Amino acid sequence: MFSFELLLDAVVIGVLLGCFYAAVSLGLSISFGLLDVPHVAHPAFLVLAAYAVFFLNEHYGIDPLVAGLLITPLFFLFGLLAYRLYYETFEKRGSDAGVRGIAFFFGIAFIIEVLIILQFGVDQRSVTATYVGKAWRIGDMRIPFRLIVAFMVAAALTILLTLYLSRTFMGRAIRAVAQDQEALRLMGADPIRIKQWAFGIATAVLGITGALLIIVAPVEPTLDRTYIGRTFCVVVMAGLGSMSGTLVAAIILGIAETIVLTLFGASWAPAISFAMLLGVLAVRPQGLFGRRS
Amino acid sequence: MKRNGVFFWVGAAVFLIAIALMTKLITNEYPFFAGYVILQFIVLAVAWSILGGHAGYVNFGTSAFFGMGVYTAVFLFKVAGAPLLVQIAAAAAVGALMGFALGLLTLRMQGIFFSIATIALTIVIETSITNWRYVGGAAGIQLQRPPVTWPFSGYVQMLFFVQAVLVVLAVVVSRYIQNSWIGRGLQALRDDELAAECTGVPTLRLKVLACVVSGALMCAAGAPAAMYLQYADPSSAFNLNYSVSTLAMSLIGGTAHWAGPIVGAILLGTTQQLLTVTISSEVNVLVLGVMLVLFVVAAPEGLIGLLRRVRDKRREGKQ
Amino acid sequence: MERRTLLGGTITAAVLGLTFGLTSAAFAQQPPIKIGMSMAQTGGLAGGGKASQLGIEVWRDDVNARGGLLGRKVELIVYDDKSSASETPAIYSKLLDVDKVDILFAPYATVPTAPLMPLVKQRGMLLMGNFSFQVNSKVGHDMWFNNAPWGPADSWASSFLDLGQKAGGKTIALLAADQEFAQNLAKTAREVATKLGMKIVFDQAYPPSTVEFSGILRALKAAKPDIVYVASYPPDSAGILRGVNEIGIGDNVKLFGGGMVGLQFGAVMENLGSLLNGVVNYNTWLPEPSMYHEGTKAFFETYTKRAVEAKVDPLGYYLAPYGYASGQMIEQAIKAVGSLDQKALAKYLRENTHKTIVGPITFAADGEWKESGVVQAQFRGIADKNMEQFRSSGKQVVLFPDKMKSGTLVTPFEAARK
Amino acid sequence: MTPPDTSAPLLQISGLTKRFGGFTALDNVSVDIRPGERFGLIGPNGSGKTTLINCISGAFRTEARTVVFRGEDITQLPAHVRTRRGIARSFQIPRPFRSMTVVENLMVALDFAVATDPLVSAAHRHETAMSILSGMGLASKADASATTLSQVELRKMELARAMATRPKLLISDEAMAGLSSSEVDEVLDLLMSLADQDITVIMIEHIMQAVMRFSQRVMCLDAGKIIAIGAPNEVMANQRVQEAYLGT
Repeated sequence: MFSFELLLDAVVIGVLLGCFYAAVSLGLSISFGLLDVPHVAHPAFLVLAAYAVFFLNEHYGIDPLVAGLLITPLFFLFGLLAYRLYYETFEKRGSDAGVRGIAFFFGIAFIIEVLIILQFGVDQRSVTATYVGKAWRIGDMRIPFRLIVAFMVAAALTILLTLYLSRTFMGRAIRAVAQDQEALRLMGADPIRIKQWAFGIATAVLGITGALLIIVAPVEPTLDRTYIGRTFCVVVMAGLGSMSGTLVAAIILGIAETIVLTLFGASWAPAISFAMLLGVLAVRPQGLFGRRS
Repeated sequence: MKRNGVFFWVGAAVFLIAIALMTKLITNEYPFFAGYVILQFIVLAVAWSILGGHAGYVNFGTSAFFGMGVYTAVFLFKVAGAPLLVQIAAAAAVGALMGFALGLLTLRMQGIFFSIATIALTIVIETSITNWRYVGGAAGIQLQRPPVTWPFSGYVQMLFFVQAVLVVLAVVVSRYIQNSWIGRGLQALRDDELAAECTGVPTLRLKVLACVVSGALMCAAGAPAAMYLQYADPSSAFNLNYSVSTLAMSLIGGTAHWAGPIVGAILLGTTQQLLTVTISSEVNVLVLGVMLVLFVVAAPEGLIGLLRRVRDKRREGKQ
Repeated sequence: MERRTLLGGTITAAVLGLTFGLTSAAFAQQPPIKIGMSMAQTGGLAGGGKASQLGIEVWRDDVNARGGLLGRKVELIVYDDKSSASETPAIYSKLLDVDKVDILFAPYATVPTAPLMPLVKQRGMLLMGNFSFQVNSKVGHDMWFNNAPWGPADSWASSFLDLGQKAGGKTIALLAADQEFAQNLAKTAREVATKLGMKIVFDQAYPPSTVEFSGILRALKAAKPDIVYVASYPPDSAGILRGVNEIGIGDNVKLFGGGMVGLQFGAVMENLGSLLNGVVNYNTWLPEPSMYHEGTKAFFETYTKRAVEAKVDPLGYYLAPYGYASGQMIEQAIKAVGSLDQKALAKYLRENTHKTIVGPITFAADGEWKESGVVQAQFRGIADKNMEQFRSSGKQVVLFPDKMKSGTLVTPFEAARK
Repeated sequence: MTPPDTSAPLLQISGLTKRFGGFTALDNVSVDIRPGERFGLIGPNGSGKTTLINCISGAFRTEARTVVFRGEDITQLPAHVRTRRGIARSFQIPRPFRSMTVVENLMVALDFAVATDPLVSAAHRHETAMSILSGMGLASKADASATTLSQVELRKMELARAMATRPKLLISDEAMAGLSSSEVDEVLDLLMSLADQDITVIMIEHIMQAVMRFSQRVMCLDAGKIIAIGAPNEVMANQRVQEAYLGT
């Protein structure tokens, strides 16, 4: 079954799929990677955004990407609120936020799941747009437009976030807060406000990536559970808080998954990506592009 | 301490006798079916807390251990028709081995990284079982129980009693660990691993020990599930629900005392069983979510923590 | 001191927790006929479960409007099994021992049903199955009756492969989800293909969490099969059809589909729209003239109204009429036997042919339908985003079985898609 | 194991080099510490003092035979075994076991570091812990949670915990940082009294008066190298030492 063409195909699809994984992981790369918030409800927020996009698309015929942009400010506010709640209940009280933080976000994720079921029912949903269901032909190869959209959005988001974190004052402050809160406090900045802002941005990104989620594949209310492993896998493999690292790690994951799916036993695909994660954790606990030594 | 010890052993004996009497006196089978599930979660929560509570290493892979317990039993039953006790003992051995491997992971990973590694481990193991056709693969496998052995009147009654014995075993182990030098060492390394090591605590050895004990108990708790359901399929056996519920039960009960996870498991387990046969809809999941959020926000040390605080306040009041 | 009280509390709570159900049964009044079941309200099977349940509820209301059974009202007791195998033994024990139901219906699908087969057999209860697949083959319970029209285990695959062979197919590709139902379908397909002398050129099980099917479809395309047999679940069915539409499947392919779950559900079909065209897939009921029987039309009128309020599948072709049929069969059996004696009811069900809204049903010894009632139908002329189109005939042309045939197969697949 | 010759060095560091990536934290350091010695270790921030301690106590691994304690190569031993062999330390930033009381902190040391004699009952160990605490003037705080202690009490508790491991060599890492001058004297007196109990003490300190008063010998590190070693007065007078300190 092995052929060079298939391998090439798998790599191309893998890169694009990887970009999609990167896009849905970028927010987590900020909230968990930079802010150390064990945000296991990140995929639940993502699915929520996808349903919001579905709602706008279904009832007002708004293009999913536009809808994603429309809900972004809403999700930003939602993020500000969520962090405030997390901060008041955990970080403010000091140590041992880890386990309980995780449990807290699991609770939030379940609540979101049920709210979605109550509002939209359990059936899977998808959106219509001109670029859903068509492909781009290059010679013998055909690439679905959906994935090209995912690729472009992921690239744009990575570039924007990297620039934001390195060029703007707030962005630099966010990176500083990840490394040394005390130093920042001495400089007269309020680390809590900065972290809240950063969490807001991490959640705002979900608006547009939620649109990607429902463009790439149909969504159902409990879809978030499959994405918990995948997004954390990407972020940890990348090394905490590196945006470009997230992109590269996600692409590696996407390629590995697609190659196994296409050329070897497809049913082994999930084991491969998580075995890779275990390998990375064992050899380089700080991740491939980690900030910590 | 000594008086407590007597009370504990008497209590454990009374508990087992009560369970044994129940299997004789109650003819209705439902209490055994529902009770079995609650007992199973008590073992899981107590076992989880040995590592998660004492040592502070959050294991998300409860379902991996549980599922391996199920499939160890399935394998032994299919290959040799092994009796229940052999299935459980073998599952404990497999769990101990898995725990040993997990313990070695703690050498390089701490905190959330350890937790993520356990998620990864779960998926790798589940995928492997899914691809193992001999035990049914993804399609699952149906099993037929052998006839029940004396002195039990029914197989479910026997499973119920066996799981109750596992509960006592788990609690005895957990209580021993908490009150012994092992518990003190684990507590020290949870507070500060480097300081513990420099105070003479063999941290790696203790962590491995905690992982082995915890893993063996979780796997053992999973083994009877094969005969309970008489069916096994990977997605049910490795269900994320086991990991989340166990974590939730331990936190809701409180991990500072060995009794915490018991209280949490009884409370949440009973609630879940009750909801299943009352409200019985997606609201079920909502209750779990709300309980989790409420407890970690309002009672961060769990019910045991709340009790202690109330007791301390009362003492202060008296003085 | 603290420890003693805690342990004491532990025991009390445990005992209390276990006996809470005992008392409620003592208050049972002069009884309605209670039918108990679990049905997925949450998890992956919830969509089907809820539609199926609505079908049964419509029957309950109909039968009660006709004055009930044996002069007693019919009452349903339904619990959520969360789509999981681990919940059902306790639920059915509650139904039997606490609620003391008179008749048991099985939950929707195989996984939740499998663990209760031994329990039900041991208790000597009749069990009316609900779309599980070959769940009784090992247990051999002689009071099991499946409402699903699967028939003999291999009839499903052979109907599809027969069509393929007649269209000139010699090679086959198998693509199946790595989950219980799909794997069972793939297994029988493998056996049937070998029997028919077809060559299996591609055989893959993809994991249930697969997001993107482009890669695997490319590999399938490269194997150049004549027939593609897909056994998939709703989320993947959509992903696979999208992928096929985007990257194509090759001109060799004469027949595509077979065992795709999801292409029977209104929401999925509406979403996929024109992507469905050309696909030949199994089905249990379609709005073709040959499939209407006495009461079918009235049933769908009621169902359609109530489905909107209940937020369940607005079409409900796949499961709901069979849920209703389960009720009809039990109704006929109870009326004929004149009691709720399980053995007598089972005997009646086994030995007679039952008139239902999905047609006459006769059971084989293993409790499956004697003859398969599964149809294979080809989607034709489907437009995008239109739920109503599926209500008219001709959109899904029945190709198999011959007696219900309403059209001929259009091949090759690529041509049929246009 | 033969008892070590009292004239032989207790701790021999020879040719110890420690690199992190491209950065050399310790560069070929060699020094012998004699039994019963009060040894001062000074140097500017980042000069490698704490790295050296970590290499001795086992937090960092080093090459074979670079660290020899009581005539034995201990480089391959994990930290807790070194503690049992008699090397105890305190930390620059106190690291108490926060979920425990003060006396429980000491019990950890007694449970683990001291050769376990099954005949020694828990009650007896508790007594030992209490006597160490009263020696440090912490007896009244025995049942207080470690989180409620003041800075100086924390420092004392760390020393007490280290003492509970029955060390031959105690390494005190800036145990006086952040204390008032009267508290500095208190801690210094404590350390002096330990040295009287035949315990060798290595003291890292920035407070020069304390170092001068305490040490019999002083070593100064700069950029991972020994730049001076000898009697306190000589080292203080050394020009490179003065430059190193002024230079930072």
